[in-house]
Amino acid sequence: MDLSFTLEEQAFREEVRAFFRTALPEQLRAKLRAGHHVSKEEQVEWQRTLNKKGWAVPHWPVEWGGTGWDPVRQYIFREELMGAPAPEPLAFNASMCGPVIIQFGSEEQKKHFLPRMANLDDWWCQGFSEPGSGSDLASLKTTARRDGDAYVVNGQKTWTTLAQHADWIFCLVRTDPSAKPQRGISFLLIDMKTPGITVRPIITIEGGHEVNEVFFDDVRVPAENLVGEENRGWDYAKFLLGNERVGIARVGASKERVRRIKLLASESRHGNPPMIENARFREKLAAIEVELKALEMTQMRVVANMATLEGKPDPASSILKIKGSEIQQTLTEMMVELAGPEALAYQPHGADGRNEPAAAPEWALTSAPNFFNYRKVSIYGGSNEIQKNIISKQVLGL
Amino acid sequence: MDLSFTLEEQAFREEVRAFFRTALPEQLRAKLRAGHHVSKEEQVEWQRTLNKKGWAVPHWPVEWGGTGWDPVRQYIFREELMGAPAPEPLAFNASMCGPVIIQFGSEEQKKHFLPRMANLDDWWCQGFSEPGSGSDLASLKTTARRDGDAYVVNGQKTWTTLAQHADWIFCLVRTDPSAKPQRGISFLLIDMKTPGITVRPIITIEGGHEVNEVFFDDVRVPAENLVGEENRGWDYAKFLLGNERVGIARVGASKERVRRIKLLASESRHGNPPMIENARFREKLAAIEVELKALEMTQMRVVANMATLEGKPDPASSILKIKGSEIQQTLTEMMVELAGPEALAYQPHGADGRNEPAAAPEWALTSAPNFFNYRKVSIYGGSNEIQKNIISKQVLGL
Amino acid sequence: MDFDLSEEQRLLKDSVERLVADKYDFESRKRYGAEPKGYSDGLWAQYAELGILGLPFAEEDGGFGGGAVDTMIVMEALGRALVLEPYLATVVLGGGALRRAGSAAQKQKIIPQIAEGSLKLALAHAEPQARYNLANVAATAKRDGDGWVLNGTKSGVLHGDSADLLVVSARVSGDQTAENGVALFLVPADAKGLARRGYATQDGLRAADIDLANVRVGADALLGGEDDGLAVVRRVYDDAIAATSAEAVGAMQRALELTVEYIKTRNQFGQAIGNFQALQHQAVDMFTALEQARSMAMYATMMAQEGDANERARAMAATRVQVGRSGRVVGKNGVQLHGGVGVTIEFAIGHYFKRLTMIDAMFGDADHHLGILSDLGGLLPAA
Amino acid sequence: MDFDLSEEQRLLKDSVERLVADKYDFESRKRYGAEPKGYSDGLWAQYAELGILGLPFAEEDGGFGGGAVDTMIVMEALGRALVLEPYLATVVLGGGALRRAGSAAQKQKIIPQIAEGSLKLALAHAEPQARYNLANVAATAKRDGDGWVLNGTKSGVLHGDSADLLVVSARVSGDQTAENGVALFLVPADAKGLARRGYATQDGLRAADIDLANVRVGADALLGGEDDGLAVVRRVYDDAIAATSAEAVGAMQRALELTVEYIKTRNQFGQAIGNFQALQHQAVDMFTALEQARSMAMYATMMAQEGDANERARAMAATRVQVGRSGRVVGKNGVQLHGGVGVTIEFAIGHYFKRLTMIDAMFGDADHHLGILSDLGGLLPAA
Repeated sequence: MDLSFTLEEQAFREEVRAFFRTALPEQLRAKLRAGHHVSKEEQVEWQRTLNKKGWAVPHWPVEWGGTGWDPVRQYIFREELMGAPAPEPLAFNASMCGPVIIQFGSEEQKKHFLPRMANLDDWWCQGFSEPGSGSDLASLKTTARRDGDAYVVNGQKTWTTLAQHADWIFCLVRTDPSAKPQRGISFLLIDMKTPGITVRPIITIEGGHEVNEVFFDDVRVPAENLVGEENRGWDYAKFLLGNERVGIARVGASKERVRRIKLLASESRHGNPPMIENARFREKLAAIEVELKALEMTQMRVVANMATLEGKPDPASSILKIKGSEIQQTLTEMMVELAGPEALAYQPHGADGRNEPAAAPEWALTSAPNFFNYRKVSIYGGSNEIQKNIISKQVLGL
Repeated sequence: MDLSFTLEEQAFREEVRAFFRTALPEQLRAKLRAGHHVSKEEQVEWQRTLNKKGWAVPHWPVEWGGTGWDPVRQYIFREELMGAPAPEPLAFNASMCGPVIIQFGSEEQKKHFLPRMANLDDWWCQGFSEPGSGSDLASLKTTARRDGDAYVVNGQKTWTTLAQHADWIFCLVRTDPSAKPQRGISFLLIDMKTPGITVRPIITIEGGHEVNEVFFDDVRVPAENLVGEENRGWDYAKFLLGNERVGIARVGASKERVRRIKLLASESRHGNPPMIENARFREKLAAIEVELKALEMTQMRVVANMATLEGKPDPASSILKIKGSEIQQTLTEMMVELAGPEALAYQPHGADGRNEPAAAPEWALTSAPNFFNYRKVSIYGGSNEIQKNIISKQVLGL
Repeated sequence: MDFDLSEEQRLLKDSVERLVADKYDFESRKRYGAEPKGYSDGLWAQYAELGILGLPFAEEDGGFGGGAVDTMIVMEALGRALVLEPYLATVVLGGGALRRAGSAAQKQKIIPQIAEGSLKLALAHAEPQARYNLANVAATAKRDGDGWVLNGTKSGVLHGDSADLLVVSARVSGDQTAENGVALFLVPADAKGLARRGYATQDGLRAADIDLANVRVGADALLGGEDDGLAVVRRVYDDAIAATSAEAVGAMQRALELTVEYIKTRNQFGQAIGNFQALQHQAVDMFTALEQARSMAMYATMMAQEGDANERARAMAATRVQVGRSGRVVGKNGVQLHGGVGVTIEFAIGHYFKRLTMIDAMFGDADHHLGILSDLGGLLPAA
Repeated sequence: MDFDLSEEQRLLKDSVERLVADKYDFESRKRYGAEPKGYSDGLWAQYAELGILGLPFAEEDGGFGGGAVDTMIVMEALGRALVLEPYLATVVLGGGALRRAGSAAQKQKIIPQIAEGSLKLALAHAEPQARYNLANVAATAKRDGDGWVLNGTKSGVLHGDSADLLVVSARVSGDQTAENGVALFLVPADAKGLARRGYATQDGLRAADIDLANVRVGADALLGGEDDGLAVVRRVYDDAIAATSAEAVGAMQRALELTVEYIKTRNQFGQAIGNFQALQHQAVDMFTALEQARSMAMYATMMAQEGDANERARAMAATRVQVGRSGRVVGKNGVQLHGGVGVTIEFAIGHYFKRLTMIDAMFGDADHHLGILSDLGGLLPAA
């Protein structure tokens, strides 16, 4: 057992850091640090920069554009990426649909979709959740009826993140309504331009447009867009969700937030003593740092354990979701505390007729919206209650 | 609505306070402040002092020794009693068995038992819990079989507080094994000197002897010691448990602890800065004070509401149990923090051969035992989880 | 001690609750928010009709002679509906300064207009650099003949954009954070040299940043003495703490109801999610937080009448700690128990969460007040 | 980075775990505790046989050349069984001071005796007035010819009552809290003028208060330099933090197992209470706390080897915060989930709770270390 990074690993970290220093546009970095979302164009441009470097999809097989890095290097890369902070590769492409196609897709699907995914030529979104199925995913109702060489899809998906940008959607659809809930589900790839698809925005509490409803009204999907076998979609979905777990701790992103809070709290604003001189604030931050360091070590243990588990998700990784989301949420809350009364003004798109500009700085104005928005992280991807149920059952045997 | 105390109420408080100032032996006060238990003799002597004053059982009907005070005066009296701090009247006599006999007992039972209870001539203990029945009280198994003019009792009770001192025990026993669990239970008064009763101590984690197991082996109890009707014991028990709720917040006792912690934390020990100068400690204490003040107001609201509810327990009073126990536990924990390394030594009965005296002061030596012992307060009297179930069902309708 | 409402108070409670129940469902609130001022002038007129705009003012000044308990009753009812109108700004803050510091002439001129709904006030005290330090006042007032000239910047002035008359604090003498030397002035919103930038706040209400550039006012604009404006502001902020605590309690109560309703009807895994014990206990934590906050809102209402400034300060700080923390528990658990829909703008729960968060941020958050309380030695004496 | 154990480490782990599994069930532990010294000398001999008493010492000094990871493995296994023997006192604390500061002659004389189990050590550093300030040393050492005369009082000396040889810190120069001027001395427990008052600790282990009244020791008793004893103590305490963190993890792991076993079998309301979701989630919170503590115990083990004192101090403070807090969660929830029996001395869970509490109190509790960490600027730089 040796828990320090080897010299080679340290050198690798330096290499990654150096690349980000030169390749990442400064205004993009600044935007992320201020707590803003990046635009579609910025996301695409950055992904292509990564792809040119060969780092677009590090964890994919080398054959399909992966780097061949071991888990520790992949971990370091992710850490540095989030810490920069740089936009993270679109999860729907890189971590969700891509791996499923690699594992279960046809040769044609791989050849067609994977390079386009890696280069973000196609923007993918995820069609899993439905209005009636929150944590109970298997109760989904969207149907795909076989009709000649096509499936005809009807139904509704929801919480579809960034569907407004998407070229393709990967969907779970019910192909056998008579089978047990988990058995009659298939995994289908659908072109968003197909007639019969309607996207309707869902506005989140802070006023942002991140998620959508997607309606399917007799949408004809070529049968060749079925992934793997009909009615086996639930297995593929479980594989996909298992892959999601490690990244969900978002340790690198939280580290970046801690450093950012420290910087902001160290500055004297308007001649007042810096917040960091307040013992309460300082200790609250230190307490989160401890949790975060522990989580980082826990995450490394899960990563190291991945080889042993051969692709099966480590049930202990539910901790990553629970603790990771708690830490992220607490950090957004500390930003609100730091902003104090300057968190008050709502400035959605800068000034317009009814919203003249407020005097508060940018980071303070985004603090409350981020706090509100981040309530989602303990809800999505299997709520923290569901994660506790998983640990209770699978780890503790209760 | 007027939330301040009237001049009359304030004068009453002064009267109570003045009485405690003169009537309460100083060494008894000191013992309680240091976190020690009082002896049986001390408890009895103090109860007789109160009884002489006419304040032994304020909430009982005047006919049986009560004072006729309104709920606010009763509340003030309790507050001052706990705040003194003085020993509280033995709950088994004053708040539990007494009210049941007053409400449901025969005239003979009232005349015989009540005056002796008020004067602590008889020390009572409670025979409700059994090894198999924790939170699920109705599953009790101790039987009472009618045999001529007596019941023959067999079974085992547990968690019997201070049974080692007790002259009498009030028991729930199963008189109809064929009825539904709640239906076949009776309420029986049993002389602890009756042949067939064995008391076995249970030592709690800190080494104290507060609770016991009580075994009944063919114990013959005169039929006249049945309270009320046969098989109606569950109703009487519910009445009894409802009465218990208000006192359980123990606001006065916690206020006394807060003041005590402040005093100890304000002293410089060994030339070190007083703990109260540590912002973290000070704010932690302030946070508990806030919770405690809120609880005090909540308790007063429950008290004020009692008249309206006509004897039925206010389901919101479960809050008193939950918050009251949390606050008490946190205060014992703060005492451990205050004691620091001086909490380490275990000095159960002063020094003996294997335990020579440690240098730490008395309050520090009792801090950890009290912290350990007080884990019980979120378990007994219906665990906090059970209290949450009650609120969930009875208040929220879930 | 007596927790019962008087007959009048019960009537007041019933009538305000009925008004918001009739007129302030979630969809109506959206419509009111879309009106030009960001709230409904129609509702404002109905508040006047109901008598709540003149409530806390003395009858001889044109008010209705209500007390702190009456304000508590109104604010709690308004909190239930997340009311958008500037009741706090006009009646509690601006009106409070007038009530506590105004001359008979000033009061008798202005209060009837407030009561009839024709005049709205705002309290322009906070400044960008002050954070939560009420004594930090950089705006200046200089004598100019009989009158005064005001200069400076005020920020986060609640409903400052639509107020007709502003109560502006400015420093007449002393250092920027001196306790003495601050005066209050009545400044018409359309005064020359006064510029306002109005904006929505995170909770859908409104506020404004205000610049004062050589704003001239007459001698009769001075509200109270030249030296003790800060004492008035402190007192008014204490009133506002009591009032917003009651508002928060109303909001928490409704947030709990919405959440319980939701989990009773939302089905997952073949049953209502309200059957799951872990969720039940989260709802119970909301209830406990609510009731503890309710207790402290009552305490603050009682203590707002306390004359000893130090005692009042402890009580208000303690109240803010409890109400702030309770608000977070209720807001967060409420959203969490709603799941995905809880973070959408279409469900009411998120709006309650936002308002509760902003009430916490408005006059110093819970932790800030915990620091104040602990520096004041807490609530109980050492013994 | 590599989380795998080496072949030797795996063997070590297996053998220590097997020993405590075979010999240290709850009933045996009670018997050992009733032995005259409060622990089992028979077990101590078996530890020697297993090679763990000489584990961290260099081979040339008579030890087995183990590293921090080996100590972690042993302590975690001992923690599982709440072992009573003075492993921490002898090997980590007393032995650590010897290992880090002793001369070759001192080490080669003493370490073989430790390794074979014939000599027990204790570190007598803490004093009644010091609280958690390691630099607060009032005991004095004055030169006396070739040797020294020691005076002062030491308190809470872990297993000080049965140790054969004490490592005593005393001030040679400087103020009572000066960083320099403290020296360490090897003092036989039977030295003239040395009086011990032994007592049980709250967790069933042992400690002693020790008075030194003109205790004379020779020149060869000095351990390390005359000036840098405190630096050695700090280093040894850091080792002890890593070691007790591993011990705490072992204890938490076992406490969780006991609790899960209990709620699977305890029936209430017609079913195992482990079926109730609220209790399940409390057990999950224990698991999460345990795993986070395990991570930090590993981190501390790694950082105990860090040369930069400041970096090491941050890491150790952070570890104490997490382990202390996790210990409370595991201990409290474990007792709570056991219900009534959890607060009786007959069930193991209460003993785990007590040991975890005392580990927290021993070298500065979680909040104390949170203060240290925050004063050191936390773990991450501002950016």
